[in-house]
Formats: sequence, C-alpha cells, structure tokens
Amino acid sequence: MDVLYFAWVRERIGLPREKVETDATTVAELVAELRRREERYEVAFADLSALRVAIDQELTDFDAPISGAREVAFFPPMTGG
Amino acid sequence: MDVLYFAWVRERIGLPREKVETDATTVAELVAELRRREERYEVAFADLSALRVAIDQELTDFDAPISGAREVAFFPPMTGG
Amino acid sequence: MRVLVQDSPFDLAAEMTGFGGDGMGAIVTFTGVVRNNDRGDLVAMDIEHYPGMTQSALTRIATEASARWSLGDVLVIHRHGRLEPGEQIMMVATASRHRKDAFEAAEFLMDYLKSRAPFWKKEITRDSADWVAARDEDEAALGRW
Amino acid sequence: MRVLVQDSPFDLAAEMTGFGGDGMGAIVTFTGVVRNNDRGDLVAMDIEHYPGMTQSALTRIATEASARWSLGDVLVIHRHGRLEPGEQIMMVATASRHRKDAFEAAEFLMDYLKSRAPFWKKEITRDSADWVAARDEDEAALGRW
Repeated sequence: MDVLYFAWVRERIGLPREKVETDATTVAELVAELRRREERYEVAFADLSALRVAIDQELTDFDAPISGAREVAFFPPMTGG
Repeated sequence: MDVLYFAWVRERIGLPREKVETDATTVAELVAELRRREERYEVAFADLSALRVAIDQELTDFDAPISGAREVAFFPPMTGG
Repeated sequence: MRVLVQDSPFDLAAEMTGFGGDGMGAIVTFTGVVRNNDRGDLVAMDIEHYPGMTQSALTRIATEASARWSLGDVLVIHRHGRLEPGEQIMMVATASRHRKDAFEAAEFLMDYLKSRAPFWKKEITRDSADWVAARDEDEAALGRW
Repeated sequence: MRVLVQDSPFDLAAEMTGFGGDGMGAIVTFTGVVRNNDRGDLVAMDIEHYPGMTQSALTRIATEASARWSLGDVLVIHRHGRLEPGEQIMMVATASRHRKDAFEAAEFLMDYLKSRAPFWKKEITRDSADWVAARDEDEAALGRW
C-alpha cells in the first residue's frame, strides 16, 4: 500500500510517500510498525493526538481497519481557509 | 414645521411634504390634530402600530416631544436591504 | 468606511479593489439582488427613500458595526429608484483580521439595514403595484445583537 | 456548484459574474487574504495540500452545505503554493433566496474548510519557516453545525 506524509510529518520522516508491505490490520498497528523502524518515524508518530489519518483519501480514525486500503495518509490537523 | 410622508402614507395623504403650524407638543398630539383635518389623514393614521416616525431625521416614538423640531416624517416600517 | 446612496448601479469588483487594506485576512460581502416574485410576474421593484435621512442612518449603522467588531474596513451601498429583476439593490462588505468578526459585522449590517434604514420597496407587476410589507422575522432578527 | 483547487490567482469579479442565477436574492462571499504576522516580517505563506483528496473533500463540504440550506449556487476556490502577504488564498460564495441561508451556508463552508480540507500552511519569514498550528477555536467552531 502507499503511505503518504504531509506537512511536518513529511519533513520529519523525510519523504512524501513510500510503498509499505504490512500485515497490520488497523491504522494503529501500522503506526506501531512504522515507529519500530527508525527514530525518524518514532519522532513523527510520537504524539498521535497531534496527527490525523486518511484512508483512500477519506478522513478516519486510528482504529480504522486498513485491509484493502490502497493509500493511507498521515498529516497534522489541517489549517486551510 | 415640515411634515413628510413616505411610501403608502404619502400615497394615502396625497402629498410628500407640507408645512404645518401646530401647538402640538408631542408626535401623538400632532397625529391627533392631523387626523381631525380630513378623511385621508384619518385613513393614513388609523393604525399607529403600522407607522414609524422620525424627528429631524432620527427615528423616535409617538410620545416624543416635537418642540423645536424642524422636520417630522411619517412612514411605514422600513423594508430596505 | 464608505457609505453610498445612489440610483446608479455599482460594480462589486471595483468596490472590492483595495478594500480591507493591510493586515485584514477576512473579507465578507453580501449582495442583495432583485428577485422575481413567486408568480414570476415582477416587472420592477421601486425603491423609495428619505433622502435627508438615508445617508446618516446608514452611516450610523456602519459606525455601530465598527464599534462592536474589530474591522479594518466597512462599505455600504444602497440603491434607490426603479430596479428590474436580476439587478443589484445593495451590498455591504466588511474586512477584519478574523472571519468571525467579518461575518458577524456583515450580518449585523444587513439586519439593521432591513429594518432601520429609511427605504421602502414597492413591487410593480403588470397588473399591480404593492408596497412590500415588513416581515416580523426581520424585526425579530435585531434581537440577537 | 463549482469547486476549484489551483495555484493561480482567482478573480472575485469574474467568478461572481452570473453567479446565483434567477430567483436568488442574496449572495454572500468570503475571501481569505494572506495577512502579515504580528511582527510584520512574513515573506510568504506556503500552502501544501493533498492533491488526490483536496477536490473531493471540498466537493463533499459544498455538497453538505447544499443539502442543509436552500442554495441556488455554491462556489469554493482554494489556492495552494507560495502566496505573499495581500494575496487571496481562497474564497467561498453562496446564493440563496434569503440572506439567512446564504450567510449560514458560507460560515459553514468556512468552518469546515478550516479544519476538514487537506491544506497546511507554513509561515515563511526571513529567519524561519514554521507550520501554522491548528487553532482549538477552529475545531470548536464545527460544534455549532
């Protein structure tokens, strides 16, 4: 699946998107798996309350299932308008 | 003093403004005096709740004093915007 | 602050050029347009006003809005005379640092314009000419400010 | 309904030409402008977005507004990229028969755009580049709808 990062999440992880192979069944599990990879992921995902997640371009929660998802995106709270 | 009429008040009385010599001390007394004049005034002023009044171009009430007023205007509730 | 009372049309775009000025992040406009009546037979809306009082009444309303909200700019334009369906009747614009102030001030201006500015509308159809009645809900709208 | 996501400027006047259409008496616009920061040293605002999601998120918000209020027309434009102080960031416009619907729908659109459309602002000054933090009051504003 494609994992996308925006704003300071992108900056901390150091790339805008990557392919991830995972057995995680929820967003939270995917995050736990990413945090174990490298310190930059650990730093980026340290505070989930400061993050938002979208599955296939729709906002959702961290306990949402990701089976079948093509694209999971992580980003800070939005500041449009 | 000048007495002005707008919208349907103007149409019922049949003129937009006139000079009035009066000893009335309040708007209500002036109205009572006008109503005694002719039926068209009686008709125009029949229902004071449907009328508004301005003294010297400021909205006021029917019990307001008119001594020293240069201009008293009668009209229906406003429908701007 | 600008307050204009006129029979000629106005140009929203021209009025908005440079409106607001430095540091204003939020601009709200409201434009009122003559809309046809439910029967679809409106020929024109005839708008009478009280020339001596109109400018000062609008200025007072705009001044009150500027006192209540933090505004960088306020504009009020109101036309009078004969206006056909689709023509613009009036507009207000507000500029503020934040959207809440700009929205609230524009709504305040509109609520007061409706019931406290000396304009009266007459609806002209092919067969009739009737003064538009004030709506209770317009008077009631003032209660929230 | 029109929803535009673009890096180029937009022209409020051109967008408003013909907006609303027959029978709509009330048109409300909101325009967001890049304003300088309190220190006055803003060089630019850099606006990042999520290309695949932005258009659909804005369309969903506009559709929701159309479902909740009686609207003749809705327009949403949001820019991305590098914008300097004084430049327009975004606008919404609503047309309705009555002013209450037009105002409420515009405020609803703005509240949702602020917190539910995938845009992130970065403030660039001569010495720094900081992501703008979401404001609790913007999130709280959603509670009223």
